[in-house]
Amino acid sequence: MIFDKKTRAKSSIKAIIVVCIIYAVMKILMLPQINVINPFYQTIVMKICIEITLALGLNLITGITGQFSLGHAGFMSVGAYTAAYIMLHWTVNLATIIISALAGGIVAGIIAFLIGIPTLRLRGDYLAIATLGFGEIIRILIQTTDKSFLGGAAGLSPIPIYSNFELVFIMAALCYVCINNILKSSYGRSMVSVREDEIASESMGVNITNVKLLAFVAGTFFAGIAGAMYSGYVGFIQPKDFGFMKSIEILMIVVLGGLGNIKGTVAATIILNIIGVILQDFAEIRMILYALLLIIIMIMMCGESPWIIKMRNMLNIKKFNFKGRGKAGA
Amino acid sequence: AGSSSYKEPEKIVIGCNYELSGAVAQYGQMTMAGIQLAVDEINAAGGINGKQVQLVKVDNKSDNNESKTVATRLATQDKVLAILGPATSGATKATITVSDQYKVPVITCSGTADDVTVSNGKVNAYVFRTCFNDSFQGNVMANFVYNDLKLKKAVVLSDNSNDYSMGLAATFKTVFTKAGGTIAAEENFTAGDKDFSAILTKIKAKDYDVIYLPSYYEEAGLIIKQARAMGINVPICGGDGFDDSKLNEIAGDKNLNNVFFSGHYSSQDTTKVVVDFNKMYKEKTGETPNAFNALGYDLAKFVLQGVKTAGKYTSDDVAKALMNVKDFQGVTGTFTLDANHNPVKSAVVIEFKNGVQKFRARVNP
Amino acid sequence: MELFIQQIINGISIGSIYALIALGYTMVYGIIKLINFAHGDILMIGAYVGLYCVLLFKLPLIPSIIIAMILCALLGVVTEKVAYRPLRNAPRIAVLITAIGVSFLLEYIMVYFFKANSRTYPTDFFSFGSANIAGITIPIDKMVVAGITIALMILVQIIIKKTKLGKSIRAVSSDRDAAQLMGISVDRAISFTFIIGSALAGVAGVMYGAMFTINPLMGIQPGIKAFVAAVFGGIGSIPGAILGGLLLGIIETLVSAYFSSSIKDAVAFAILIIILVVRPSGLLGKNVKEKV
Amino acid sequence: MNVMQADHISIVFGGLKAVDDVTIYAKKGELLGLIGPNGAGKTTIFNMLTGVYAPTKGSIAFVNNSGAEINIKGMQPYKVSRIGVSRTFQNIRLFKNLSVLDNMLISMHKDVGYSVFGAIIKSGRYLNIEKEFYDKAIKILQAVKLDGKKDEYAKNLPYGEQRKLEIARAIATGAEIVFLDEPAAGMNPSETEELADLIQILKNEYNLTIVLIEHDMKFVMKICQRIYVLDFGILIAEGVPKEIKSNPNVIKAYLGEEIE
Amino acid sequence: MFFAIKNLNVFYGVIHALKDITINVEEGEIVTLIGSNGAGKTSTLRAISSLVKIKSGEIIFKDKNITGSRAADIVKMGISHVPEGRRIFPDMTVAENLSMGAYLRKDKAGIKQDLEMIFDRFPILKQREKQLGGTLSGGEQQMLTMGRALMSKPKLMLLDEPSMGLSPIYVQQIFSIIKDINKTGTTILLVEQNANMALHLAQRAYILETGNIVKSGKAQELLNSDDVRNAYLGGK
Ligand SMILES: Nc1ncnc2c1ncn2[C@@H]1O[C@H](COP(=O)(O)OP(=O)(O)OP(=O)(O)O)[C@@H](O)[C@H]1O
Ligand SMILES: Nc1ncnc2c1ncn2[C@@H]1O[C@H](COP(=O)(O)OP(=O)(O)OP(=O)(O)O)[C@@H](O)[C@H]1O
Ligand SMILES: [Mg+2]
Ligand SMILES: [Mg+2]
Repeated sequence: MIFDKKTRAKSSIKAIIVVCIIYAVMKILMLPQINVINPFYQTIVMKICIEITLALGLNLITGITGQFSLGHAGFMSVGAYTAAYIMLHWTVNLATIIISALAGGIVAGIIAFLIGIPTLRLRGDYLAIATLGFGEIIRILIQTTDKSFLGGAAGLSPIPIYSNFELVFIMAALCYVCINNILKSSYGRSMVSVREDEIASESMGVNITNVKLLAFVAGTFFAGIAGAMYSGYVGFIQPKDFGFMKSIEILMIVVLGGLGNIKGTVAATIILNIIGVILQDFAEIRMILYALLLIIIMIMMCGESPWIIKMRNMLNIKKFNFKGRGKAGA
Repeated sequence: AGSSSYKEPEKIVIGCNYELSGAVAQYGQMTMAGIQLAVDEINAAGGINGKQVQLVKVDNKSDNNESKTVATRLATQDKVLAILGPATSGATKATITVSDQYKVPVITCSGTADDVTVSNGKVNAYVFRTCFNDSFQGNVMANFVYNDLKLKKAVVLSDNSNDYSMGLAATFKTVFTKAGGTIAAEENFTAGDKDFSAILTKIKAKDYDVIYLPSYYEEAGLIIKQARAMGINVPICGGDGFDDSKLNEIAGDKNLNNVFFSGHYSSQDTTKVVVDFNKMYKEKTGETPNAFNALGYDLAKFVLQGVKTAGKYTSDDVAKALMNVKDFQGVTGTFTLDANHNPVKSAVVIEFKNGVQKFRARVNP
Repeated sequence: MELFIQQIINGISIGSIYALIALGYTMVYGIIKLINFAHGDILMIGAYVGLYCVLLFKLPLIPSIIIAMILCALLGVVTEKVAYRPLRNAPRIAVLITAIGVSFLLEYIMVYFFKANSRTYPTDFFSFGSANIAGITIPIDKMVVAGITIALMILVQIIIKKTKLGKSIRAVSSDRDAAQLMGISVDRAISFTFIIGSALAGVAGVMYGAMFTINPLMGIQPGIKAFVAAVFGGIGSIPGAILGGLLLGIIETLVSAYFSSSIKDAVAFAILIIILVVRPSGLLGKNVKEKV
Repeated sequence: MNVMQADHISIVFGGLKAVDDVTIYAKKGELLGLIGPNGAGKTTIFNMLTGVYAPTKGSIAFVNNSGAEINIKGMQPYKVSRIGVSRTFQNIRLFKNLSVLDNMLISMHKDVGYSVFGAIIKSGRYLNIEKEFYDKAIKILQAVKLDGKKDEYAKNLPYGEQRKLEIARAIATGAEIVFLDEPAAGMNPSETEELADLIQILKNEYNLTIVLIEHDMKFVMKICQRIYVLDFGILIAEGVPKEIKSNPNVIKAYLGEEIE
Repeated sequence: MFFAIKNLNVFYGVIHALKDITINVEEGEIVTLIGSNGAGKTSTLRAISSLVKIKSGEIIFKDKNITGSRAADIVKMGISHVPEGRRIFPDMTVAENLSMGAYLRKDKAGIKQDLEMIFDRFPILKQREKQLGGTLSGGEQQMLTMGRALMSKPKLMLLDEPSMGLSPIYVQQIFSIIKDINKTGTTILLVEQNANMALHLAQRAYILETGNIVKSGKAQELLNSDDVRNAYLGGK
């Protein structure tokens, strides 16, 4: 645990250096002369950064605080549309880019706040259905708006391409740091306690409504930012991009990375995207292979039959620790 | 991609960015089948300028983001001369920036939204299509209903989750009211709906004499069947989305009376291309071809004709060459691309009589 | 007024289909608490089995349904054994991901072999026309579905509440270890749950397919509707799932009829959320506060 | 001065009067016992006193250390906890998958003095308060001899230590009155004796008022200053251990035989 | 041999919870297993019932090696287990919980008779017949667990702290029930924290310490040993 300013300074500097190194390495690999990360891989890298931001937000809600949400894509769409709307009406420069990203996050957060107050007292699958419902309501409302406002089913285009690698990378890194630091604070601990046992948390003086709301708003704020990044990256958004299956896709990352495990979220996003790229060449059987992989990964990582344990030992993989946070200050 | 040191390739590599899985996999797969047929035929006949054509097929999962990455990949990694697809307007729009950045032509044969080729009044330099756009089809049907069928009160039933459907409906409404007709009611449904009795019950009570139903055959078939079962017998009109033998299966032949749609060609058409295509398709696959199959077939042939005449095998040159393909004779009509990268071709209006398609009128743009 | 009654009948018609699907869904979901993403896909397989019974063997309705039930039950048991059993002690949400995997697998194996195209049953396979009572059209085939749903619900209730098998299933759902200590085989109880749930999906598949159209991805939507209906009615409550399905159908229809069908799903969800806020464990769910 | 005063409280569960017109109080610094047969309503009283259940009738008030009397009617448990009331549970409710230390720190969250933003940037305030929390947690853990296991998962502790951790966690909230529900259950007689000493030490060190439920009479008689006896939701006796031991009603309803 | 455990080893991940344990129980006996918190008593019983995996060792029941049998089959052979922590079925009523105990029995008349017997012994359960198990008080749940196990008419009964959370009267009651069912032919392996009473009741005892058996012998002898008194019986 960090208690004094010197250790804090050290750890902050360490974090900054790590981020810079990752950035520099990526940048070098992207150089046309080296071309290890060619333009195609660059689009994938950007997609990964955006998905990391999204998934970390959901991990805060579902993994860390234990609130099962199936509406994450809906909040992403709020951010995407807010930012796209701003960028379609303003000139593009660094200031407007930052404003639109923040606006995306804030609008998503505000909507989450309003939705959260009545619904976060629901538990488990009841909450899942309520959030699923809100995600769909948001999508349908955007779909029914007048074409001249938010584009209706046809979507908004052409949105200036304002997201670049720097921007999405910084956003993902910031998101990581924020969630990591929240997790290490009393707020993070109270979120985990709500996941573990609501009754006990309440008896220990934790205001569970506030804690859930905080996690929900913070998580959706990041979803909103990711949405803003997304619209500036694809340049075209449509309500159907943010359907129920998109929420499931994000949930999949969070679960595969380990509920509450933020490093795992990053790793899972990268791995799933690599799998996606590799499978692109298997046009017709792509989804069959993907499905099989998904099942096999899950069974291998959390199965408990003797032969699975044997395989796990043989391949030297650790069993999944679903509740990623255990030790103090971890 | 741009090339300073040009080297003639051994093969002609064409990329296919299609919806092979996901929500609209049906359309992607059907188009792909048409494309494959055309390429097989060309390769069997010795290829283009003696070179074999190689297709790089990549699945975009019916996802716009994936469509963009796939296009980037085809352009930069596989270095294709042209990208065929995607099938839907949305997925195509997601690739516009890619086509510009890498100067590779993207040609769709079913992305019908007006702003696929022209956005904000500016033509997208590397995006082309070989199908009608929404405003053309909406226009054709509005005029046909008003002038030929002489019906004045229309109900518009469209799929509000689908931009194709909404696009056609929008033009229809504008043109039809401008001509003097009235829109008695407007109702929406959502792709995937199966039971339409609520909206049909609702419109049944209204005063109208025709239904405009721009939709794909699946929903259209169910709606026609359910409407006829409820005793709604007014004419039902739609767009090229009706053109599939599945419409007959779903709606039932006896319900397919007084049903009209605007399409690319008529299967009764006796021109040689159409007859040959129908015959060959049946031989190869055992199925009757539909609009998507035919559009895909034409797309491949059209683009390869461009490649043939491009002179140099670079994507940029192919893009330029596409504009120079004149009077391409395809199954879905004879056309040349106009300045907006849209084909100038005539539409036909087909009428169903006891489930059989009958040629009714030809409309020139 | 007449119109209103007609719309209510329409709502009940579509609602009874949702209810039939939700019935099978809630068997597995209510008892093992597995959000069975693949349920809709088992329904899809049922629809295809039915289709081929008709196309290849020219079988009539009832035998086709029975064959679909048997094959679906088999499929259900196999997926449970292979995909879910190794994860017995994993968190629920992890099993959910596996279920999504199974769902994709079934969908795309079917896409691979049967293409993504839509198919239809012969029109005379399951159609009874409609009756007209005092100006109200009553679609008989949908009333048949409603009847079958009610009959199956009673059957399932009897199995769960009265038989030894049902007892063992309930005990396993409540506390697995304790159930074992009563001499109950957990594997067997769970297998039976899947058999019943999947067989019900088979019935629903044939009827759904025969009334509408089928394709390999057709299961997604009914799957979600069933999930919603089951939660709406109260997790674990079989009559609740039926009630949830019916209400969902009626709400959707009334919204289409009196507002706009473009927002029917949105309004249906909004109503559902409001009801959940008032009754946090669904319509018929038991709201037992955990004793501390 | 009474720090806790419950007047004429009753609660009904579907027709069953689980607690019927009970009046109890606790003086500052007292160690009270609440005993009675199984199902008498003891845990239910605890649940009402800590805000988990709202009594159907009657009122409950606590006096906090600034001397203000606070009526907890309709208050949520977390608010009740914030006026200095804490508890343990009959069926242990630790945060099983968290470390011993985290279990302690969570119960201090209500006094968190920095903002979320402060946590993100690790402000000076954040550092100070985290240190304060940590030191306080370790101090209490030392008292219950669990400081050596601070990084262990709570679920991996043996039963007896889980009970102790739960008590430590209750104290960490900064409570002035602590309710313990069967703290000695699942302990053997020697362990129970140790626990008795521990509770007394903690009580003195942290200036606590303690109310406990227990079926181990030796334990209760040894440490409780005053005892309430409950039967079928009704208070049947009140007094010092000696009186209770020989009260014929208590013997009949609860003890079965006179002890020692 | 009626019942025996030979060289049993159990691990939880890396924790070696039971180390080479050997215990035997003769037909008709009451044998008790005592030890402080975390010694491994519960783990022993769970291993017998096949609720935890055994690393090595053998379990013999009525001359048959039952190691590795499934939990359900072990119950069928006549071993019934009253688990620690009142594992009743929370969303079933008291009556349903009791009937679950008789899941494997077919003799309707016998079941009815036993039910009467249980209601006789625990009148509270009779009063609460229709109440959901999860809402019972701690002690009521404990009685229900005991009652449920009795409904299966076992040959060998494994009891894990059956007196936990019970009021003094019911502690007496539980011990007298144990004595009674033992008289009618049920063999008992009893885990108890209430070591005093357990040792008074049992014929023989084993003492478990951090996964090892550190002492065993006649209950009476252990009761009189100073070590045991200091470590487990208190009352210095
Ligand atoms: N939520 C509830 N619903 C119905 N009955 C309840 C509920 N909670 C408690 N009861 C009943 O109220 C009575 C009192 O329960 P309580 O848990 O307070 O008993 P207790 O005195 O703590 O007993 P024990 O010593 O056995 O723990 C019991 O008979 C119990 O069955
Ligand atoms: N599921 C588990 N995972 C990891 N460790 C466990 C698990 N269950 C028990 N243990 C550990 O195994 C050891 C033996 O535990 P067991 O529950 O058998 O003890 P016990 O003698 O019954 O104790 P008590 O008197 O507290 O009930 C303890 O150290 C405990 O922490
Ligand atoms: Mg109690
Ligand atoms: Mg134990």
